[in-house]
Amino acid sequence: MEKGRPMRWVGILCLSLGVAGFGFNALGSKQERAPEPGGAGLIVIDTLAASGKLSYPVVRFDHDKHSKALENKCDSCHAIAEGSKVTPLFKRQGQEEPERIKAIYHDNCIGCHQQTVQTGKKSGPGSGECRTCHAGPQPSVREVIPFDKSLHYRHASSKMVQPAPGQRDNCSKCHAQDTPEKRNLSFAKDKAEAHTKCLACHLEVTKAKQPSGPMECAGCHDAAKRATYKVVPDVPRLEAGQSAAMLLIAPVSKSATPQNTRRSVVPFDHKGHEAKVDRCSACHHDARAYGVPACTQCHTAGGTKDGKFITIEQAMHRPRAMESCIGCHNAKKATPQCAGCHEFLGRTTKSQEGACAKCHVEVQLSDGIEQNKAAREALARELFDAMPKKDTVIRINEIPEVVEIGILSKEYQPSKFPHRKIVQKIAAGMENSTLATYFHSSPNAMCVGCHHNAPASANPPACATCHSKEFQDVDGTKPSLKTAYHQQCMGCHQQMGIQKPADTACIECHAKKE
Amino acid sequence: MKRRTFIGMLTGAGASLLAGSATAGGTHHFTGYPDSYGVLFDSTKCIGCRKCEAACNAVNELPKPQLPFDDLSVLENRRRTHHDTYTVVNKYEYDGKPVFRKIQCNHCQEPACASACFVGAFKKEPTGAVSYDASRCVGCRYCMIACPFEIPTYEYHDPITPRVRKCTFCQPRILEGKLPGCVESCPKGALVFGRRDELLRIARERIRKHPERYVNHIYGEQEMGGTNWLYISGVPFEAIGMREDLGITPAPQLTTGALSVVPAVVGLWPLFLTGAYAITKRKEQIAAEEREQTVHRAVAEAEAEAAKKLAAALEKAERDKQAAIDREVKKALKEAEEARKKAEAASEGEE
Amino acid sequence: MEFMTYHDFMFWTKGMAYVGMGLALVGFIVFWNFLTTREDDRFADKEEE
Amino acid sequence: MAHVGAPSTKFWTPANILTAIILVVGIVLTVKRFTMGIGSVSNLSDDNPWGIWIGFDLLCGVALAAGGYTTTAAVYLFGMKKFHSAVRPAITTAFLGYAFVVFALLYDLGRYYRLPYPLTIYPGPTSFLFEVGLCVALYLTVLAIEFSPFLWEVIGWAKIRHLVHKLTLALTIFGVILSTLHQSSLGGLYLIAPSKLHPLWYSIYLPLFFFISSIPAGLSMVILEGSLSHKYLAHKMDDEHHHGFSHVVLGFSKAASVVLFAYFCMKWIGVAMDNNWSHLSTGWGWWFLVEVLGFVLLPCLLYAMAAREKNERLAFWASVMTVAGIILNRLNVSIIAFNWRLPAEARYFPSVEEFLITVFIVTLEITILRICLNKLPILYQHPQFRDAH
Repeated sequence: MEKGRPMRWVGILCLSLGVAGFGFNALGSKQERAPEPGGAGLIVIDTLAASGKLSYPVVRFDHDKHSKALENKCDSCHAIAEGSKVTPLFKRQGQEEPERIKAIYHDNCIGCHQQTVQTGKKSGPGSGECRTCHAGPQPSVREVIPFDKSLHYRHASSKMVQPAPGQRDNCSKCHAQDTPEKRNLSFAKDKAEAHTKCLACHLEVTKAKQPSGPMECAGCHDAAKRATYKVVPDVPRLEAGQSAAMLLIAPVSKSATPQNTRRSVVPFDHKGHEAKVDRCSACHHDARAYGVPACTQCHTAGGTKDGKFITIEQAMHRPRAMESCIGCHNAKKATPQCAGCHEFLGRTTKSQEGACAKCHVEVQLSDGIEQNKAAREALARELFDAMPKKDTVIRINEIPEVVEIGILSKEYQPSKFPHRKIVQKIAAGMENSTLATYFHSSPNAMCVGCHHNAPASANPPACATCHSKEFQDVDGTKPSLKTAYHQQCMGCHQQMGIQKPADTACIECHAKKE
Repeated sequence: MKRRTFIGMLTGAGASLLAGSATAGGTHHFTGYPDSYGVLFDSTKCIGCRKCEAACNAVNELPKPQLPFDDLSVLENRRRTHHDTYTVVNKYEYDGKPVFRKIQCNHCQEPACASACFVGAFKKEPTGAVSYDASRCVGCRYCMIACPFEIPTYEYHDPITPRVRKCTFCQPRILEGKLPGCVESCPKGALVFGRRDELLRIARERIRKHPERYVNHIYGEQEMGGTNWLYISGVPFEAIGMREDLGITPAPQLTTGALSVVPAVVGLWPLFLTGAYAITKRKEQIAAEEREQTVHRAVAEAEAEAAKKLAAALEKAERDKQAAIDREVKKALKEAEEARKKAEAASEGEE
Repeated sequence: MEFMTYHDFMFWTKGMAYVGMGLALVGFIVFWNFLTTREDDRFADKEEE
Repeated sequence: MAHVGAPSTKFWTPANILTAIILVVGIVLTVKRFTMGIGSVSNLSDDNPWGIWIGFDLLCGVALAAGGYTTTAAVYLFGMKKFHSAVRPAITTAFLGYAFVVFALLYDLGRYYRLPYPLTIYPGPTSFLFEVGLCVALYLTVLAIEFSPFLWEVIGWAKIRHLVHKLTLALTIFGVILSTLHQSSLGGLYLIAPSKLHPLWYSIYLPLFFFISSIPAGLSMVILEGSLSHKYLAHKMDDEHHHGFSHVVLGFSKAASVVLFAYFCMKWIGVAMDNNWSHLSTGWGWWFLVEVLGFVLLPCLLYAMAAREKNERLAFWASVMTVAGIILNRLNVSIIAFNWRLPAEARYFPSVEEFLITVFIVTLEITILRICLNKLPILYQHPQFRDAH
């Protein structure tokens, strides 16, 4: 006995050594693949996670599959309160003990499955098939619904959404505490309330045998599904008592003296901007908490806690905040028509001289104007009309038609650069943009897009004036001529989404030398 | 010599020793050659045209590859440096878009290959290049084990004079005032040559200006104690095959601790071993002495016993002897008496 | 000595350490001899084995 | 060509025929290696510069030749004279082991003819390989001197033999110092590649692991070789060998058991020091457990049982497992867990020719060992010098 045992051990271990050796040879660096995202109705039930460690993975639950099988009978699972308010909780009204919740889920889910099976239909897993439901988390395509202007208009103009008794408009139907005197953009305080509100209304309209909004998850939360819905092209302006033109008055600067009482103001085309954004909260952010306040309510000259200590100056000029003027304009400049030039010029730069004067005007304000809405609107209109207007007419004949570039003549034939065609193409992109026509004040402004670091003129200096052929400058910030050309051409093509020619297709620009 | 002068000299010597050590190890840290050159690679600018590969091949007079350099189909495969290719550009997909990354020797500030080389064939040059001297190389390939970037390659096909091959940073060209071949040929400015600190400044500036375009990290600023080639990228470096888990410890420091034990072993082992030997010997000696003592005692006891016996025997013998003598004497006396009597009788004494 | 890199520094100091190790070993033998020559031949009892 | 074999039996035994075949194949491959380059016979690549020639021939070769210093230290420094009969075989195998490590290295070095460079004109003291080279060279010299008396005895040069004998203590101390250094330095080689070696095997204690594990490796090899020669070369042995061998086996079992236990503990302290626990649940973790439990703890316990129950046969199997464990450990560090991140297709597996060259070198070593054991006074004392120890 004593003799055999060590031998056996040696045998077993040698065998495992061999097997594992081969196994490990194949063991490279493996990466776990994330599971495919499920539909918008896929939700994860992890209610008990809040009360300690889970003994099983979380449950994957396809809500849409269930509501379809139950023919949108919400009350199969959810209690329905007064009216048509659906309780978001499953088979219960409020807080319960963890053990109780567990029992509710197990009894009701499995019970229903079993009953369904008894009626001869196919159904979900029964008891003992734990991991069919407890299958762990899975990502979903679900996303927050962007409630855009078209959607808002379709709701607001629907005859099923009537003003409450004693109200002039139907806003308060959805926006709580909204009155014509005091507007409130707030819709719901959380996800549960939002669902209850939407679904209650949809349910009632359905009951009234009228075409209603979706009842299933995918209907609101699946981008593909939403894309099939009707879009109202020209949504009429939403009248909520706002001025068409506004006068934004900068806070009094510290340098203000009794002699200098002129104030910096911005005549702001509120109506024009309304047309460019999807919803009021695009600028009037945090509407849930604050309604539609004036910017200065939170963002004061010194900053307040409500405004997260962002001053009014920052609130207007933050380069990367979508709620600020500059931030939003920068985002527009990132669109393909603009990005060709602006990506290169730098979206965040303080731009050219006189840029401030594009928006800001210094005026002597009359007394009491700050309290007089109508007077402010009148002054704003006046100032706005007096602002310098566009002049972007390009004089085609002055533009060189083709420019020959021959710096790579050792390897290739000179490249023929279709200069005029390119200028025309860029100009076409700006034609319908109010932003571009307003801010590109001179016809030569767009030349700067390529002929940078030089005064805007019809005869800019040649590229080789600054970019030397041989070498970069000492600190490497100024590229060589070859690099400069390639960066400019390829960079612009890339930003404007021009696929052809490919970056690496040398001979499409530089013909082969025979 | 006066006592005070002597003490003064001692203090001076001590101070100079202290000063000496302060500039060497301990708290001092090494920042590499000032003004050394480097190259900044910007993956957002690289278009994967392989012009750098072609230039490298030409400048270093390497054998022509099977497929020409304008054949971009090779980008579909993951490639590495080879004994006849010091640099390669690889293509990676990120968010469905291609991203390119150039691979070559990073010219570490504290090169692992130089630290590993047991004949000092690798050297960090003041230009920033890590140079290789084939005339010293024994061909152990420990440099290839050590390099965290997996750069050095070997001429396995050569039976007599195989060499380690890697990017030279075009050191001869730099000394002539020219750009490295790859940098010169880059059409897109994805490679910028310059002093390392200047490149760091440029890289930071680019990231600051375009935070949405770049990952906020300069690869090579800290990695493995810093490299002279630096990288900035619009996608995580891990996604373009660059390991982000290398740490910032310079390679030579990985072995410092263990190497410092070596002299300690040489210094102290003789002590322990001769000590062990001495103890062993001493034990043996004590054992031997004890043995000896035991023997002595045994012998002594035996001797004592013997002596006692002897004494007894002697005594007995003596007694016997005495008795005998007495007897004899008596006898003799008696005889003498008789004789005397006889003699008297015969009137003569003959004694 | 001025060292620009940690590697150069180590190259120098470890080189010196190796020279030091050689000297230490030789020195130890000499010292050991000095210490023990007054004793009896230290291999004497070995020979007896 | 293979001039070996027991004198009384026939020369062309199956074992000798196999030896002859391996040696012929080996010589052919040797010619190929030195005329057509390393690449012509091996799977070494730019990603995997070190293969089994380093992982097995060098790392395992040196570890398994540790019997020399452990035995001499035990007998001469720690006064365990009972083990005296083990000294001569241990020195012989150690000397041959190291000589063949150097011989095998010539295959792996690109420019083998420059082997003396690091020790002469271009020292590179920052490298652990320098440290290995220096110590192996010096220790080989020490072993050669320790081995030489066996030759002097055969030739009959009493004076020079006596001189070497006088140096025994100094040589033993030298041997232990040099072995401590290069056994640990072989582990130190991998300290510079934390990014390539799997965390479970990479540790700041690598040099220590290699050193500690070399002790049971050496002891086990003495037991293993002793048992084998006991079986096959008994007619060569004198009485001291016959009778002393049980002492050696059981004494060494006890020593190896204790050291293996310490090594086992250190391995876990290594895991704890780098907080590598999480790796244990991966495939690599299982492999690590196979090594540490199956090839360190198990032989440790087997040795302990053998020592307690005075079971020589069990000690023999424990020594087999220990030797296998050391080989496994060295291969793990140098090949299996090295470059573990590389994709499967870039991983290294030795080529047939590479493997055959290793087999050739081992066979050559064993052949020469057999000649030595047969012709030199190793398993017995030379009659003329019988009492000169």
